[in-house]
Amino acid sequence: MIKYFTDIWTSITTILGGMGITFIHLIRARQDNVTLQYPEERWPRPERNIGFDHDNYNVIRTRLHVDMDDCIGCLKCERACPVDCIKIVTEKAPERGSDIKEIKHVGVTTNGTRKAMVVTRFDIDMSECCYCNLCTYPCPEECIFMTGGPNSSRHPLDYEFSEPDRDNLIYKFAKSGTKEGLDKYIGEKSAES
Amino acid sequence: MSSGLDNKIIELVLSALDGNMDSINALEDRVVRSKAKAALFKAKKDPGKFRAENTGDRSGADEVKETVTSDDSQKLIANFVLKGLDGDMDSINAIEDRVTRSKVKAALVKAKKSPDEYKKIHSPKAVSDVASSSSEVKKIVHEESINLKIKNLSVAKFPGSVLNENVDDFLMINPSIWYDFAIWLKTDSNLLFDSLQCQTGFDIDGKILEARYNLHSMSKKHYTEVRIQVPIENPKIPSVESVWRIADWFERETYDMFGIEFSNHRDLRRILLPEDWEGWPLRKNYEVQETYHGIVIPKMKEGWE
Amino acid sequence: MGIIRGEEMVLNIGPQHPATHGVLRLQVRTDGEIVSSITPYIGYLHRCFEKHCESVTYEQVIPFTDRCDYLASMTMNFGYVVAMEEMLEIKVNDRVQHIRVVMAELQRIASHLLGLGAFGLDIGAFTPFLHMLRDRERILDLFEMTCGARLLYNYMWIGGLSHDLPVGFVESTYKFLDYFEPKIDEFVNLLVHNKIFVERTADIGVMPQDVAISYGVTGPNLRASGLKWDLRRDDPYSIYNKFEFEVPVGEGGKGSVGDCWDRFYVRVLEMKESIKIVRQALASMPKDGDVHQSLPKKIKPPIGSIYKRTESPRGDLGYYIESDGSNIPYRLKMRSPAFTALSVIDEIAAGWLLSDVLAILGSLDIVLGEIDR
Amino acid sequence: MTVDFLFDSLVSLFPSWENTDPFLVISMLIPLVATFGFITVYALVVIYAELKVSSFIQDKVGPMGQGVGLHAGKWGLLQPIADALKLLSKEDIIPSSANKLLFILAPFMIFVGAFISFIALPFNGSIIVSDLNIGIFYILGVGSLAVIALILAGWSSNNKWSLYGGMRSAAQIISYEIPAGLSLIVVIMLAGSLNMQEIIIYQQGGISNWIIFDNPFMPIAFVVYFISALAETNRTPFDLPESESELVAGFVTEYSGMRYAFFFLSEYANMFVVSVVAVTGFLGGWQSPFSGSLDSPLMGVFWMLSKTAFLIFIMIWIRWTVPRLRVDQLMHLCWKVFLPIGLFNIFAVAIWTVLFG
Repeated sequence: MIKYFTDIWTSITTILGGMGITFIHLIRARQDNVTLQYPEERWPRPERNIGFDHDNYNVIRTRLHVDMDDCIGCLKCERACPVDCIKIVTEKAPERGSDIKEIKHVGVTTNGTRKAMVVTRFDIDMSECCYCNLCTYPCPEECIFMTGGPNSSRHPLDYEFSEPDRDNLIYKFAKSGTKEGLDKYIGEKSAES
Repeated sequence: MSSGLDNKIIELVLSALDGNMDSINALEDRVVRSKAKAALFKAKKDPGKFRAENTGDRSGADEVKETVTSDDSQKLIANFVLKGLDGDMDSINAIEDRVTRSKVKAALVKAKKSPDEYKKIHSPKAVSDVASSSSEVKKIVHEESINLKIKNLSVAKFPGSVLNENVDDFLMINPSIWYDFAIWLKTDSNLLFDSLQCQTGFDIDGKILEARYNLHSMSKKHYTEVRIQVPIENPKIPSVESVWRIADWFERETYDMFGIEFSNHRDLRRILLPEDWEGWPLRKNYEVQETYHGIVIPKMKEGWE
Repeated sequence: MGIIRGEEMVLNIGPQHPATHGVLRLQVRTDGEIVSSITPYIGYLHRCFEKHCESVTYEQVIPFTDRCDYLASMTMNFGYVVAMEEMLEIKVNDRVQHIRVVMAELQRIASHLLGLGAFGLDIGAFTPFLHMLRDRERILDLFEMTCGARLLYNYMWIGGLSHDLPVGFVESTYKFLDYFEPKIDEFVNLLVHNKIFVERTADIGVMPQDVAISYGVTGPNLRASGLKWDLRRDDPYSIYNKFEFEVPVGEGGKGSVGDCWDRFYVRVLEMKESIKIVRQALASMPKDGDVHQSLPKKIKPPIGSIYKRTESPRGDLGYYIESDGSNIPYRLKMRSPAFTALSVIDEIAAGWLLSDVLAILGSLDIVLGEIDR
Repeated sequence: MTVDFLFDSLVSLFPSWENTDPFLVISMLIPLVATFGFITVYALVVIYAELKVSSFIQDKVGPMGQGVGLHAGKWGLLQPIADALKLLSKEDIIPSSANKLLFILAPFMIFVGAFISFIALPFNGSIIVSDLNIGIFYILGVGSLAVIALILAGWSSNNKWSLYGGMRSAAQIISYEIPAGLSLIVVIMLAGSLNMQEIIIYQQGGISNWIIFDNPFMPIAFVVYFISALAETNRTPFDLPESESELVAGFVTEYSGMRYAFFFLSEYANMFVVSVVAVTGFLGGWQSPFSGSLDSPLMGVFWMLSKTAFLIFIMIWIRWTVPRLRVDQLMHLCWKVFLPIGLFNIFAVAIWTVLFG
């Protein structure tokens, strides 16, 4: 019998206690609010300061981007990818380290490496990418990276990249017509000599 | 044993099957009552099976007897081997039972490799030593590794069960005695492996399938690994699902992935893959099906290669 | 008075059901509201983790471990790298170890937060769930700050970490812990002692200790059954032996030992212990030390196998790795704690009402990604 | 504003008309249309309140509009309208194996049950569709119509979850009628009438004359009635029939679009009905809490609506705080807690009235 009434008593007190807590939240809604009005307010970038100049230092995982002018075609990123979403095809450059204006090929990277390869195909299937960041570490030229992050002045934070067609999610970074242009260039060269 | 129910509930259910529902309804404890009722529902589907299973459970003494007799025959063999080692081959040849005779001879060949050790283990005197001075044994056992301890202990009960010489990392067990060995591992007061941590299969170069059991004792805090090899053509291993209940799902998974058949498993179905999946995916020679239910499985995505 | 027996009905809870925490199908036989047997059907989320691992290199396995238990990716990474480091005999420096412990414990809090919140949701309390998610977001912010990802981190590497801690991480973590500790008490007052919640969980789905051990149930579920078994204490890996913490066990505070309420409350207490560990680890963390110092150039473990267990938020997470000397695992088996936890459901939930089955399922805190792998 | 009043005024306006049947129809239609409009507007308001209160409790701000687009209007005021439009324009699906007739019938029946309860609700001294002399009894009676509709919905969907929901709700609503009725019997004993207006008039004279403060047992009766009312309207913690984490959506699992909207609407309408009954029976109805002041007819409407709104707010508040009960605990609460308390209350109030009344 005593248990009967203590049960009723604990029911009332605990439920009222819970209602008190929710009421505090109710009246403090303005201060406690944690949500954002999404299309107007974007999720802020986390404050990450690693303590040195970090123009290329990237931790934010949004979509992959490749600086083709710096890519030397070493295939390290392709090998690092656990889901095989990167596909690179390279051709031997006729002359190591020299620009080929016809196909907008830049011979020397910003790090000063002279390129021996011309990348004719650099496709990344973003629909398969698992955002593991593994491809960005082995890159000797730091030319493949995730956009956003500390260098977002160059590449703004973007996590909305929906596409109406799946094929649009295969990003083709190699400059269009590189293969044909290169063949033509080599043909002309051999014709000259 | 089989359904893991309390004896009390089993008794209640058995009495209820005979028509005595009052004993269940009179139960005070709500938990037990509902459990008993649930068990009754299950049991009523096939009362005969339930009775057989659970009354068999209580008469488990019979099984023990059987193992004792086999133990006796092993002792007999050991006796003969000892005689043989001393040069008395006649007594072995005089054994009438052909099976025993061949067993003795096989054991003798093995024993001749290291006759001293065999004598040490199997001479009646040594056995009694182990039994009498258990505290001393414990001290020794503490120094040696748990695998070695299991091996040494098992020789008396299951001679020839541990197949590998070097037991630093694991114990290779003879599949035919695995079920009894598992019960012994779980119940022996020196071992008490009450928890099966992990069970998995291996495909060794497409010829041998191996099941590995990682055992752990929650009370003794020691750990061992047991391996069992079977040929890939006829992969059959006794199920230990009734020893460690989790082996139920682990063995189903191993069956699912490797096709190792666990005999006496009550419900050996595929667990992760659909029932009608073809092949055993984690075998090294597995090839992906061409179609599944008429859907062609793409090897490479379109527009990629 | 006999039982009124109706016709037995087969009910499929799932694969699409709000309370199954993923895609799980429970085939339930019911008589009215009373459930007489439960048959779980799993595999709807099977992604061939183990088969995948046989075709990728050792370091490429890590992103796949993330995706197994997507609510506790850090501890998934942790278990794998600890196993691999033991195999390769790599010693990592103290700073890496401390950072790993901090991350793993923060992840444990985050995982328990979601587990507790979702359990509340199964019982019908919606508000605690969102409060839990709100606090979990702050932990995810800390992770995003560290490694850029919010859910699937690929943060711990064999022999190191992908990034060092950013400037200000330690302060932010302290700030979070100070903020979070009172929130646990608020949560306890809001839900844990609520009479309706107690009625729904106390004495429900009691898991006796021997059943739990026999079914290989580990982690908080086993501890709730009264066994003090925590790999961080009993088989310390990494540097857990440096820290002082309690291993909370179920004491049957509102009912009997090993009921749903105990499983729930053990997790609440574990969050407090995790906070303690994080504080100690942050305080004793060495300032210098390169997180990439001991990254091996080539990962080719010697021929052999290893079975290494670590304590994930859901229990003993074991990796069985067999190496044939190449840079690709010959076989990699993950022993997932939720797999064993789910297998016990028929044993402890049969005989209860339909609502209780879902409460028990919630209390086991399963993650289907890890069960199906 | 009763039907009789309308009819009389129409007759007196057109005294030359011999046949008064059209007047009767018109005088019945006008209040019905007005009631329907009121329910719709009220539902939109309560849906908005529910969204906002739940959001605030959960540290969110709920539907908001800001910036250029004003997505849901200022403070999200347009959100319920958008919800309503969405429900109305959704595809209407009838499962192929459902019992079509009953499936279509159920949402209308449940709405009719809630709708005809509005006939006896007093908004002030004169605004009442029909001042029935058995008003409170009538509301309890037609409130039970919902049970039939819920069983129909659950059974005709041909879905196991729906069936569970239907059976649970039937058991629940029928059971909780009893403690609710017992609590109201105490009120009727004090007021000596079943007429809603007379019960309100009995409480004339300020807050101290309200029935809830009449004697020490009345607060208990009020709480019992209020919780039973929660159960009757299938609100958390008694939302077992439609508990989303157990029964997916219970009896409304198979309903979509317009038909679902009817269930939704009638749930909120029922909330209003039970709140008005609680206000009438315990909180002085449309009477001002301050004796003699602020009691014009218009203020009567205000007092009625604000008191009702307060109770509805408490319902929402409870919903977002507590978990859900289990079905046997629900019955335990009804038959082993509320029923004894209700009976004891009748006894105690009777003695109290004899001794001190």
